[in-house]
Formats: sequence, C-alpha cells, structure tokens
Amino acid sequence: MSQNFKNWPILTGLVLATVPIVLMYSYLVLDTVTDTKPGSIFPNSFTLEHWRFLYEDIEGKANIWQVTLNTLVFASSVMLLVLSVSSTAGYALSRLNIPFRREFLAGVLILHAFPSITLIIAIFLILQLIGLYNTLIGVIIVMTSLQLPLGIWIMKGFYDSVPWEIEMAGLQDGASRFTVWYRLVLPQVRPGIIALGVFSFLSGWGEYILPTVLAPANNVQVLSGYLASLIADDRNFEFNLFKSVGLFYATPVVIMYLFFQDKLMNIYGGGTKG
Amino acid sequence: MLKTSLKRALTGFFVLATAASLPFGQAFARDLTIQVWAGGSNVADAYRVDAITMAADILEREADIRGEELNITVETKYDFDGWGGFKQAVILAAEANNAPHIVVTGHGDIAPWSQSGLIRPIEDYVDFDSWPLNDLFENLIEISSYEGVIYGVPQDAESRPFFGWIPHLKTIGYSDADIRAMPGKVQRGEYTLEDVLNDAKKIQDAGLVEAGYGWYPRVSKGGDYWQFYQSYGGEMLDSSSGKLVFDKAAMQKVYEFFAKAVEMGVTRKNHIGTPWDQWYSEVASGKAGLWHGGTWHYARYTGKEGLKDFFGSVMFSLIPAGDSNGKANTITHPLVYLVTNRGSEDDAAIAAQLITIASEPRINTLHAIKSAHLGIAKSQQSVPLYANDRWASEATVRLLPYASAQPNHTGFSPYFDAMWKGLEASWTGQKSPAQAIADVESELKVQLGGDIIIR
Amino acid sequence: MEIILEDFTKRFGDVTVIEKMNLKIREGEMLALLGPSGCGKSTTLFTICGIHRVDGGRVLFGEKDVSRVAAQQRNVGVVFQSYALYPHMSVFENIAFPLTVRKENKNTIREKVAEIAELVHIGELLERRPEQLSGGQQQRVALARALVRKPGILLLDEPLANLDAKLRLEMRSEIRRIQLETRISAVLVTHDQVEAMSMSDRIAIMKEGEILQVASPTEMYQQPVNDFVAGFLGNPPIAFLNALVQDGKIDVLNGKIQFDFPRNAKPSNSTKIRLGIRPEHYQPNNPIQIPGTISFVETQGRENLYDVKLEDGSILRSIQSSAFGTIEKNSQVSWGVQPDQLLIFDQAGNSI
Amino acid sequence: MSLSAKLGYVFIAPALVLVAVFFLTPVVLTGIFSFTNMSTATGITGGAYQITPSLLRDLSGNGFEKKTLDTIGTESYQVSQATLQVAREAGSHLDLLSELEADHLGSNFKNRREFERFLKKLQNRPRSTRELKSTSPHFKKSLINERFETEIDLRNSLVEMQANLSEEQLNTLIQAAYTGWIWTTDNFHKMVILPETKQILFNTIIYVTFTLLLFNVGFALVLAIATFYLPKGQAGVFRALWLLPRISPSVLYVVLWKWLTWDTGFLNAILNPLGVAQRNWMLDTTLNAWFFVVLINGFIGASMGMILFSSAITAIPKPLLYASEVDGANRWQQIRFIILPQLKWPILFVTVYQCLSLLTSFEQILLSTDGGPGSSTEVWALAAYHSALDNYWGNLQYGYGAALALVLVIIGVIMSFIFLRFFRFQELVRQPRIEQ
Repeated sequence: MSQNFKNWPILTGLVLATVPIVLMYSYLVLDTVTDTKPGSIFPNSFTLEHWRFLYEDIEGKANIWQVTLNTLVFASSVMLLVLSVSSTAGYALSRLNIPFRREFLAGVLILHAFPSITLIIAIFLILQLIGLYNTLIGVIIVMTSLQLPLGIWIMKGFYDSVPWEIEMAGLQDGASRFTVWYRLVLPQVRPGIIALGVFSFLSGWGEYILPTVLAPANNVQVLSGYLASLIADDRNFEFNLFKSVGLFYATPVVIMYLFFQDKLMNIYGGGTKG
Repeated sequence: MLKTSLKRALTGFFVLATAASLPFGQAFARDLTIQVWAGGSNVADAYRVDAITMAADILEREADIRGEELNITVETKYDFDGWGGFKQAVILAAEANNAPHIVVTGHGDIAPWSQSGLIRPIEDYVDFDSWPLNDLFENLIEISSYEGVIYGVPQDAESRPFFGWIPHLKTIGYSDADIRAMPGKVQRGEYTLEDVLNDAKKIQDAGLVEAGYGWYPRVSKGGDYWQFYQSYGGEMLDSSSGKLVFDKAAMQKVYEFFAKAVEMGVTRKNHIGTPWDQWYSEVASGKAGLWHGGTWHYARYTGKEGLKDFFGSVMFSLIPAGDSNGKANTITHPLVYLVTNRGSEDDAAIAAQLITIASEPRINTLHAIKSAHLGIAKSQQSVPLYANDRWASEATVRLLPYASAQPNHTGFSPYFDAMWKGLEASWTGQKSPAQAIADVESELKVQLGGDIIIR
Repeated sequence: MEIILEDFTKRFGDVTVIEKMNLKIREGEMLALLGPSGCGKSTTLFTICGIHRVDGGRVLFGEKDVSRVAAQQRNVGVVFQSYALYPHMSVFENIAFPLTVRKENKNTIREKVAEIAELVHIGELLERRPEQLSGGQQQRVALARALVRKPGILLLDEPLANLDAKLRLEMRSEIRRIQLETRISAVLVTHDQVEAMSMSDRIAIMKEGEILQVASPTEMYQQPVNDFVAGFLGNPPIAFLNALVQDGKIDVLNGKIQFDFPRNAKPSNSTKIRLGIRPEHYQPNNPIQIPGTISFVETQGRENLYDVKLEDGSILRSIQSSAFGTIEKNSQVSWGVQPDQLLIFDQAGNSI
Repeated sequence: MSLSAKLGYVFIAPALVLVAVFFLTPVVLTGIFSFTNMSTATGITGGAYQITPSLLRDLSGNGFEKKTLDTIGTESYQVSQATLQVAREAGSHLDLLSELEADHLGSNFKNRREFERFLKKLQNRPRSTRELKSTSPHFKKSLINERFETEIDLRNSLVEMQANLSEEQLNTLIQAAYTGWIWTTDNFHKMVILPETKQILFNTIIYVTFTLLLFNVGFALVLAIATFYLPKGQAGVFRALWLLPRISPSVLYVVLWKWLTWDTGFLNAILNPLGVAQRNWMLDTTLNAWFFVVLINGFIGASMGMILFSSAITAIPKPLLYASEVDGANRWQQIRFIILPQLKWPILFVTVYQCLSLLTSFEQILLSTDGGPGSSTEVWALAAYHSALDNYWGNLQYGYGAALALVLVIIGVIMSFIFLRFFRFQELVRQPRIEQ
C-alpha cells in the first residue's frame, strides 16, 4: 500500500514460496490432457485419453456420474442444512432473550474447537441405532452437526454486527420478531451467509473420512472415496488418470472459488473479534 | 437339549415341511440377493467375486432341473481403499446388521469375527467330504479353521518366496546348473540366510547393483517377515495349548539378520517405506540382487513391469533356513470365503452352496491364473489352464507343500504389530536387536498377558 | 394522544436506572427530554415505544395502559439517531415497510407513501437506496417512515446528532414544521439544549434518572429550579459567583460589594449562596459594578465573549456586541449586574 | 415466557437436537467406550456365550477337574433315546431316525465329521447336504463351540450336562465363556505402559509445534504482511493461491503432493539430471516425511491466519502508518512497531484455535504418509483412528481407540476453557437490547 518501500523483494520472496502451489495446480491441469512420461518435466502430446472415465466406467469402479450426483447432493444438503440451522440458532444466541443463553453460547464455543472426528466410533453407533448407517442422509446429518458449532459461531458474529436500531425500527414499524429477522436482519448478514454457505459446501464436497466410514456402500459413494479407492488400487497406478478425475472433482470447487473468493475471505469476519 | 441347535433344526423343519407340502413339480419360486465383498482386490482379482456370480448361475440351473425356480441376484464389490477400508466397511456393516452375505478376506480375520458371531461356521452348511471340498489342500482347510471349527473355504493360496536375479547370480559365479539346483539346496537347508547376505554382498561388490540393493526385502509391514522367524526355528503358535509363542532367541536372530544386512550395506537403512511402485519396477529390472516377494508378484513383473523372460531372469525358492534350529519355509496367507450372520439360515445355506460351487477347480483356476495366485485343490494340477501355466504349476509344487500360515488367534494382531515395530527399530538402528527384543517382550506382556508363551 | 409515565421504574440487572419517574406528554405537543448522556433519557424513550420493558409503574397512552403491550402494537413512530434505514431496501420500500407488514393493499401503500414523501419533501428520491442519500435526506426518509402509518406519538432519538452544523439548523425547523403540520405528540431526546429550546413546546430536563424540571423553554431558562438546570441551558453558559447573605443584603467578594437581596423570601444571616449570572446580564451599563481583569477574549463575529477574572479568582462571563470594538485581554474592566436578573441558589444548588 | 424466548427456542431447537445427538452423545459414548475392552471380537452391542477348546484349556489349570471339563468339552455324537427324541421333535426324517433306533442305538462318534460320514452310509440317509447338516446337531453330546445367546441358556445347558460343577465354578465358566465386552481400565494402563504411546505423543508435539509455528502463525504472518505491502491486484493473486490448498478436496490435494514428491514425481524429474538419485522424497526418511507432513498441513493451515491477520492489518488506521514513514521508520521498523503490536490478539487466537485443530486433525497424514515410514509420523489422532477403525487386522479396537480419543477430548475441553477466557466472554453474552 505504501509507496515509500520497494516491492520487488517481497514479490520475489512470495513468488518463491508459492512455486509449489503453482506447479502442482498447473500440472494438475496440464497432465490431464497430455502424456507426460514418468520422470520427465515436459509433457509431450495432447490426448483426451485420461478423460475416458467420463464416458466409460473404470473397471470395478462405480459410475462417475452417479458418484458426482451423490457428491452434489451431499455437499448441497450439508450447505443448506448448515445455513438454515446456523442462521436461526445464531440469531437466537445473538439477539433473543432465551434462558440459558450464556450456557448455550459457552457450549457452542467449546464445541467450536472440538476434536469431532475422533468421536466417529460413537457417531457410527448412533447412526446405526437410528438406522441411518450407510445412507447419504446419515452422513449429511452427521457432517452438518459437526459443522454447526462453527456455523453458529460465525453467524452469531455476523448478527452481532447488525445495528440494533434496524431491529428496533422494524419492531416499531409493526413487524413481528420473525418478520424482523427474516426481512430486515437476514439481508444484513448476507456476506456471512454466502461465506458460510460456500465454506460448508466446499467442506462437504471435499470431505473424505465421514462418507468413507459412515457410508461405504457403492451407491452412496462420493468423489473423495472414488478417487481414494482409485489411488489405493496399486495395479492401476496412473497419475494422469488420478489427476483427470481430480480435476473433474475440483472443477466445481474452483469455479465456486473464483466466484466467491472475496466472500470466502469474510468467513471469519464476524466470529473472531475479541 | 441344545437350544441353538434346536432353533436351527426348527427352521430347517419348517422349510422342509413347506417344501414337502407342495405337489411335486410345482414351481417353487424363490428370489434372493446375495452380496459378496472382497478385500484387497483389484481388477485382476475380479474372479473372487465373479466366481460367486458364476456359481449362482449353476445353482439356478440345478434348481431348475429339480423343478424349482430359484433366482439369485449377486451383488459384488471390491473397490475398497485398501485392506483397512475393506475390513472397516465389513465390520461396521455387520454391526449394523447389514453385512454382505459372503466376504472374501484374509484367514486371520476368522478368530475375531467368529468370536463376535459375525461369521457362521461354514461346516454347518457344507459337507467337506463331498466334491469339490474334499479335494482341497488339507493345510488350507486347517488355516480356515479356528477352535476346531471350519469357518471358511479357502479362496486362493499364495506363498512368499525368495527371489534371485539370475544374470547377477551368474556373474558372481553360479552356473546354470547351480541355479537350477538352488531351490533344492534351499529346501534341504544347504543354502542359508547367511549365504543370502554373502551373495548379496558379492553382487553389490561386483557393481551389478547400487549400494543397498543387494538384499532388497519387502518394503512394508507384512506377514512375510514371520518366515524369517521360522527360518530360525521360531514358532508362532503352541499347538498343544493354543497359545501364541514368542521365541526370543529366534526373534532376536531375525532382528540381527536385518541389522547385519544394513551394516554390511546390502540393504538400505531407510529401505522400509520405499513405495511399492518403485520397488516393483526395480526388482523386475535387475536393479536388485536378491529379494523376497509374493507369488502374485509374477503377474506384476511380467505384466506392468514388462519382464519378458521371467524364468530366465528370476530364480525362486523357499525362504532359506537361518540356522540349524530352523528350516526353509514359506508362509501362505490364503484368502477365505466366509458366510456372515446376515440373513436367514436359508440365505446362509445358499451362500454356502455358492461358495462350494465357486471352489470347483475349473472356476477357481480362472482366478488363480488371472491373478497369479496358487490353486486351492489338488486336482487343479489337472485343469489344463492351470497345468499349462508354468508359473502356477512350478510354484505350487515347489512352495505350497511347505507353506505354513500365521495363526488364527485374536491376540495375533498386537503380536504382529509389536514384532514389526521391534524389527523396524533394529533395522533402522534406533535400538539394538537385544534392546528391541526386551521392549517387544514388555509390550507383549502388557498386551497379551497369559495369551502368549514367552520362551 | 396524551402519554403518561406513572411511577415508571427501570432496572438493568441489579442497577436501578430510573426510579418512580412521572411524566406527562400532552396531546399535540413536542416535549424535549434533555440531559447529559447516561441520564436515562434514551431508556425512557425506549420504554415508551416498547423496546424496553417496564419494571415498575405504568405507561399510559391516553386512557390505555400499554405497559405490557408489545412494541408492534403500540403504534409509535420512532426516528433513531442512526436513522436505522433498511440498507437493502429502496426509499420507497423503507417508507412502505410499516404498511406492508400490516398487509395493506398495494395502491393504498403507494398513495400513502407518496403523500408522506410530499410532506417531508423527498418525492423525487423514492427509487434510491439509503446509501445514495445525504444525511439530511436520510433523516427525512426516517421521518417519513415513522409517520407514514399515522402513529399516536412520534419519538425522536437525537435526530440531529449525525448531521453537520448547517443541515442541523435546516432539519431543526423542518422537523418542527412537520410536527406542527401533523399535530402529532412528539418526544425529542437530545443532549443539546439549543435543539431542545428551539424545537420543543416544553422541556423535561433529566439528571441521573430523575426529571428535575418540566417547563417551557423560556420559563426554564428564566426560572431554573436549580443550578444544574441553569448551567445546562444557555450558550455561552452561565457563570457562578459565591456570595453571603448578611443583614438582608448580598455580600460579594468578601463584602467589597453589597446590594439588597432582590427577593422577598430572604434567607437567614450568614447563609452561603451562589449567584448565577448569565453572560448577557453582566454588562457595562448595569448598576451593581463588579470589577475584574479580562482573562480571555473570544471573537464570535457579531458578538464578543469575555471571561473576566475577579480578585477572588472566580470568573464571570459577558457577551457584548462587537459593534463597539473589542477590548484587549488583560484590560481592567468594571461591568455590572442587575439584582432582579440574578439567579440565586442555596448551597444545595436549589433555586431561591 | 416472552415472545422472543418462544421464537428463540424454535430457532435454537434444530441446532440443539443435532448437536446433542451427534456431538454431545458421541462425546459421552466415547467416555464410556474408553472404559471397555470393546473390539470387533467382542462386538459393540453385547456378546454371546461360547465354550471353546482354548477356554477349557485355560480353565484346566484353574481348579477345574479334568473329568468335568471333558464332560463339557469332549465332542461326541451319540445315538440314544434322548437324542433321537430331540431329533424327532425337531422334525428330522422319521425313516432315518427309525433306522438309527433299530440298528445303531448306543453308537458313539468322536466328531461330527465321523458321524456325518456314518449317516451318509445309511439306507435312509439324508437326501441333501442341507438335511444332513440339520440332522446331525441333534445327536451332539457336548457344549463345545456351541453359541448361546443368553447366560440362562448356557447355565441351563451346563446344569443339564450334569458336569458336576460347583456354583462358583459355574459362574467362573459362564463369565469366561462370555464373548462380549467388559468394563476395564486396562486401556489407560496400556496407554501408559506401551512404548508407542511415547512415540505418538512425541510425534504429535512435533507435528503441532512445527506446523503451527512455521505455517499457521509464522508463514501466515509473512503472507498477511507481505500482501499488505503489495498492490491490490498482486496481493489478491497471492491470497487466492494460498487459499487453494484449503478449499481443494483433501484427497486431490494429497495426490498433488505425491505427484510432486514420489519416485517418479516432479522433484525427481528436476533433480535426476543434476545427478541426484531418484527416491521417494515423501517417505524416504523420517526427516523427509516430517518435512512434507508439515508442509502439506502448513500450506492448508496458513490461509486462516492469513485472512485474520490481513483483516487486522487493514484495520490499522492509515495515518499511523503514514506517520511512521514520515518519522523515517524503515519497513522492518514499521512492521515491528506498528503492525505486529496490532496483531497481538489475532495471533493469540490463531495459535490457540489452530493448535486445537492440528491436535485433532489427521486426514492429510492418513492420506499422505499414513503414519509412515514405520510409525514415525503417526500422531495421536491418527493412532486413535487406526486402532479404532482402520487396522490391517480385522479386529478393530474400539475401546482402546476411544480411550485415545478421550485424551484428545479432555485436552480439547481444557483448551476450550482457555479459549473462553481469550474470547472476553462477558462481552459476548451482553443482554439483548430488545427486551420483549
């Protein structure tokens, strides 16, 4: 920002540090359409061979489109659930006079930084008890629950920064608390909703352990599991194929990312001010 | 008198009664779905599950001839991420009463899975005195049993032989005849692990391979390493008491053997953890002198790695004896078909029948040859596909009769883990072999208590 | 509509902010709640509109006790200090919002909004968004939104605090104009005495949760009940001088200056009192001369403000037309007061 | 109840239910599991009763008479009136039973196989394997390997055997025959004694410390400050690039690192021509493995700090910076005296928060080194996962895994309380300003 200092030393340093990322991601794209011989730096010829998985199933693997659909359903459901539950609960904690509000808040705060994934055995048992083991719905609910403390926390932070006067004005104007929330407050926390939405969608899209453990069946497989099982198969070791599947997997993420990058930077906008 | 038997019998009775009440010849329609999951498999192993599909077809035809209508839908799955993922999936599914009807897994799972009731004793459903089960190798059936009960039917066999790169052996002075005689010498205990290290050193000194490539063992934890324990006379299970055995002297010799290999420079200190990919391509192209691997590696060497003249390039034999206490041996880690507790007795009976049919020599040979595993039955030697495959027939004769297996014991997995940790520590020089043995001993006492005999 | 606060008490947690306050807002009047920040005037306002709950006493709208009535049902229009316009709505939507939540029909809404927009002179701004408006325009929109559904009472919370000086003048008269035109009862919360005096019919002056005096601006200026009120009103502010009652006379500067006690009810001998002298009452031509040195001169253009330091160290203030030139700092002057213009307070600060 | 409280309950109820069921209950269950020896072998929901040969062998040294144990344990198949009656009631083929009764009453067979071979030779032999298999169990005269669903069943059968057991022996036997899990504190005992605990503890400390200091805080600071000094466009590019690892699916992200570091990977492709031998840079040595584990996790972790620090720096009043420049501060002094002091709070926050996240994260390690080589990068959370859910042997150790997890849970709770203090909690729970 300042013109009093030279930029090039900083720029050089940053560029050097960023080289691995740039390399990895540019070769990710490059290798999917070329044949790079193992151990050589430069790709040779153009080919679409590595993309064959799109139109023919890899032997022994599930159909990619089914898996993609599962992933889409999974990630968007997680997003919608996290958003709707966090935006109501966050509002209640930020603005409404409920008994035990203090305790709820402290609870959210504690869970917010909790080793959730290590609870997976117990989670499995509960899921099995209510008959949702090996279903997409089960994983969606679990994933949502584990994301909730963070989501509620973030939303509460955003609500906290909405001026009280807006709500007071709404009440004076004759609107009910619900109308005030829905029509006046919710639009004010749009950045939070977008950031949290993108964040939870991306988390759902990339999640590996929960679906793998809680829904291993073929018909509910998601892309993370698909790609992981592809890599685990050591007789079919083909980096370019992994990368093509990987790129296919990452494309929605990258697109969303390009659209919402600035918004995503807001994710901690509400929740972490001390 | 015995309630469970009674329950079983009653179910059987009802089935029979229903069947008997039907006028002869009338269609007795039955539709069912049988799920089969196989672990550690990939495309080449597809016959592990496909054999069940084929068996279903035969069973349907048999039923048709009897005038019954039987429709079996077989659902198969084998694309798990590794053994860990597969077992996790099976176990959790079973806890959720949702296990597949048939699983194909390592025989080592029989002990814990039978204790938890996850699997049913297959001997309750099939007759091991009739074809084709009466043709199976006895030692494989033994390996599929636990506490005197036969739980599974062996699905394939393999063994983990000792390999040598023939051109290198020739360069250091072995003649063609010597090389041909070598498996015999190994078997008779005339060529020992000490010779292995010496030859590895010679190969390396001759500049044939890089330093650390003379003796090039398996790169990760695995049952293979227990072969060396047997080479020094170690026993894994005390057959009279059914307890595990930790023979400290034998195990220490194993640790010392690998520590010495590192010390002599014929094995890399950081060898463990080398990626399999790299390892395969190296041993299949003469970059290593002597190594040990699995019989199924044959497919990889001659397939993906492109080794044209396998028999001209690679010598294979039992793992040599270490000293006079032990003998040349090999370990087989057969996969077994298991029937789970899923579904009714009837479902289980059909699943067991499918497994029986899938074990017919001809069907099993498809898997054996395609995936370079060994057969499970004596008569497979007379199935042309098998007999005409030089690898399968030679390896079966040379290795399988001498193959033992890791014990089916619920305590074997912590033992296995502890043994490996000690080996790794002495290999990488973190501990002296003696120290490592002491640590393993104290860990075993904690983990297994009275389940293990420490000698 | 008449608004009555009866023994109104308000606590926040353990702290009692207002105890048994009584206040009446007459039909159609503009009442200013004046006081320093933290005196409880906003709390009072929020209680009238229903955002705060009453912890004791009652709030009456006319005859009706609304103490337990929700804010939504009280029909009170509020203009907030920050205006609290809904940022995601256009001006039209903002003004229409109270009507839409009542589900009035679209045409009626359009008419009513147009009408009120006309009244507050923002007819041409209806399509804009709040962030595209100037402070004064936002203020007008807030007013329009508060008035559009014809509330029984209009509450204004520091409505001018966020405006620059020029706009403040303009909006001051605008708000007053609109209030007069609509004949609505209104409460104006402010800490600015000029605003209170210029805009309201009556002022209620508050201190630490208590109403000290309710009176018309003139009355309050001329007859403050105590030195706090006297000091709060008037700019430049009033100056105080310690004095002593002696033999029915007032002794100033240790008896150097004496004059008759100007009121009938004379305090007893040797009573210490304080004289409140407004700058416009300390002038060269007045009879009782009090000499001193000019310690500070502030040129205000039309007038000059002088601080005069007396020999006992106390300071009097005088404001004089600049037409007769400016007197230099450090000059000796002897200016005077008129006894009947003096405000006299006892030791406790109450007016005598 | 006020209106807003009612709405509040409606609003918070879904979150409460979900969190209670899928978050709090698992915490409690984890606590419970950690005091059991639960594993695949014992099952989660409870076990059965089974007398196995090895159980009897164990008991023979424990005051049980050999004869008693033989009665219970020696497998035998008898053709007697009693067994025939059982078979009859169970609906076995009557012709077969008649033949047995007529010609073979009193016959005794060592084991099932022998008995079934015998049955198959009879005139009225069972017509199918199925029938054979359902007939033979009725003639069994032993409890060996028999599975009883309840304690009562086993007890009754034992009493019926007339094996001459004292009540105490009966109880001992029944208890030993139970296949399910039992309460125990062995897990914690084991955790303290096992040498590998020390190893994973050490690993965890290394992992958290290095990743946290070098990347999540250290490099995040560098990024935030560096991008602050760059023109907006350039800064945006770098921030965007550094957020990529965070949002990429982890499986894919790790594949990219493998591509970079494995034996046929990019690093080798560059280094090979320079005469460096081809090797797997990720798994070659412990040091390398750590280097890449820290890098892989650090590249992900840097973004959170970057975002927080960046926004904190942006919030610094510009005049402060201009003033320092006018006063002749060089860049380092500006960072040292103006920027860093402003970042005190965010740094504290990121340190505590990320410390906890790192402590419990294992996904990237699982996917990249899986704790290897050996167990040199096996961290605590990964060890918990491995023992409870993913080991090579088909005997998942739920109890021990839960005990390992419980340790993390406890650390998590303690750190969360520290967290609460940092958060100026009082301020956060200020009363709502609308009181209805």
